Amino acid sequence: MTIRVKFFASLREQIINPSTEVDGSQAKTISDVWALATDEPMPAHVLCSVNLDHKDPGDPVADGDEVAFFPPITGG
Amino acid sequence: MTIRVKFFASLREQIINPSTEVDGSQAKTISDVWALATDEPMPAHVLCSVNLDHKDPGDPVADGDEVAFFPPITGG
Amino acid sequence: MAVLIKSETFNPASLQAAHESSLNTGSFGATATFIGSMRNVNEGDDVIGMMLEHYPGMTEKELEAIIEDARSQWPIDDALIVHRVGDIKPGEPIVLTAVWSAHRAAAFDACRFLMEALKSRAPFWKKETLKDGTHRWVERNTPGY
Amino acid sequence: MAVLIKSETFNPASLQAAHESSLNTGSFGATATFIGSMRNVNEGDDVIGMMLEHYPGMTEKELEAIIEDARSQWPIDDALIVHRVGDIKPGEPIVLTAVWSAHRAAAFDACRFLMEALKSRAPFWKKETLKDGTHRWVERNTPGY
Repeated sequence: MTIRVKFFASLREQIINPSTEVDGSQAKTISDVWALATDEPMPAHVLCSVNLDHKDPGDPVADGDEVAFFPPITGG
Repeated sequence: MTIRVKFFASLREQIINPSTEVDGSQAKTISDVWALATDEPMPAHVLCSVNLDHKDPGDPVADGDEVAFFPPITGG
Repeated sequence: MAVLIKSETFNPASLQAAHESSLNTGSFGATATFIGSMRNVNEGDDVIGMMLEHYPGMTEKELEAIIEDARSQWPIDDALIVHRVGDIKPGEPIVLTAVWSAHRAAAFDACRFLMEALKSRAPFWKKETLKDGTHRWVERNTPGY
Repeated sequence: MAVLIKSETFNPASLQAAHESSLNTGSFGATATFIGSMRNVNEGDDVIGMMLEHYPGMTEKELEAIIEDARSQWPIDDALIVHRVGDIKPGEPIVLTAVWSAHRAAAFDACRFLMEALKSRAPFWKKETLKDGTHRWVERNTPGY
């Protein structure tokens, strides 16, 4: 099984060649997913979600999850 | 010269045969106008205006003014 | 800035759009609007009609003063107040307040201020007709905050 | 209760009227509405276009959760959120929030809550195109209160 990884908005443009999938057995937290998917440190103020719910970087992940990283929200 | 007197809404229906004009030389305040125009005591919570501006019962009046009495406002 | 007193039913969206057509598209980012309409129930009783009395002359003067008060407190681009008078039926609009501004905080604040100020200062009075044919003057407003 | 994501420009008044047509006339007395539209100036620069990116799936989920949060806090009859995505031009609407309620306090409070919650929770991002052809991501919201 794998964890799907998505990046949005400015983060999608900034992160160079991120993985869109990581090995679920190697990731315990959202931060682990970031480290597996990119070669860069996680910037301050990055927001994250697991399976479409807002989460914190230290929150756990599981095989099959969809994890997303994005900058502060600016809609409305 | 005279002071014109108007009553609105429930007050217009309650006051029996009010005068629509009073002698301006006999009225110094809005309360005086009420006393000259009706035979009834002024109810609590009555609002009043002089020349379309909100005023208090103790405020002065002058010949030629238009004085109005009305219940609490319920528009909107 | 405009104040309209309507003796016939009105379409809030149409009046809002007509007013907005005089503004520069792209100059404002926020439009806050409130519509008060006649409910068919009040204080637990079925209401079948309403008569809105007002004090012509003072009404317009107070509404214009309320808009000026809003302009002095918030950076607003424009404002519109429309108020119905005369005999109205359940579901019909009673009042429209609309505010255009660069940003949303001023639009929300000023739109709500217009409503609250109108309900305490503008000389309008409501008389309801109940289902059994009796009439009664509305004696108080519901709280605004 | 409804959430709509629009990839083409929309008419806020038409969508509001269409939604309202499903409600019982006379059952509500207060309708509070907010429209956010694209300004042609931001942070002192002329802006000629904007791209609104979102996170499909999460967007709808968050907007529906925001409406449920409003329903749990205020006695509202109905609520509508419409949000634009894709390429938009100055003057076009970005967002509509509308709340119908018996009384005005709940309508105002809930309408503003929808906007503030949306701006902090719903995954939308704006990228501006400036007059000189350069692009930039909007990095912060204006204050809501």
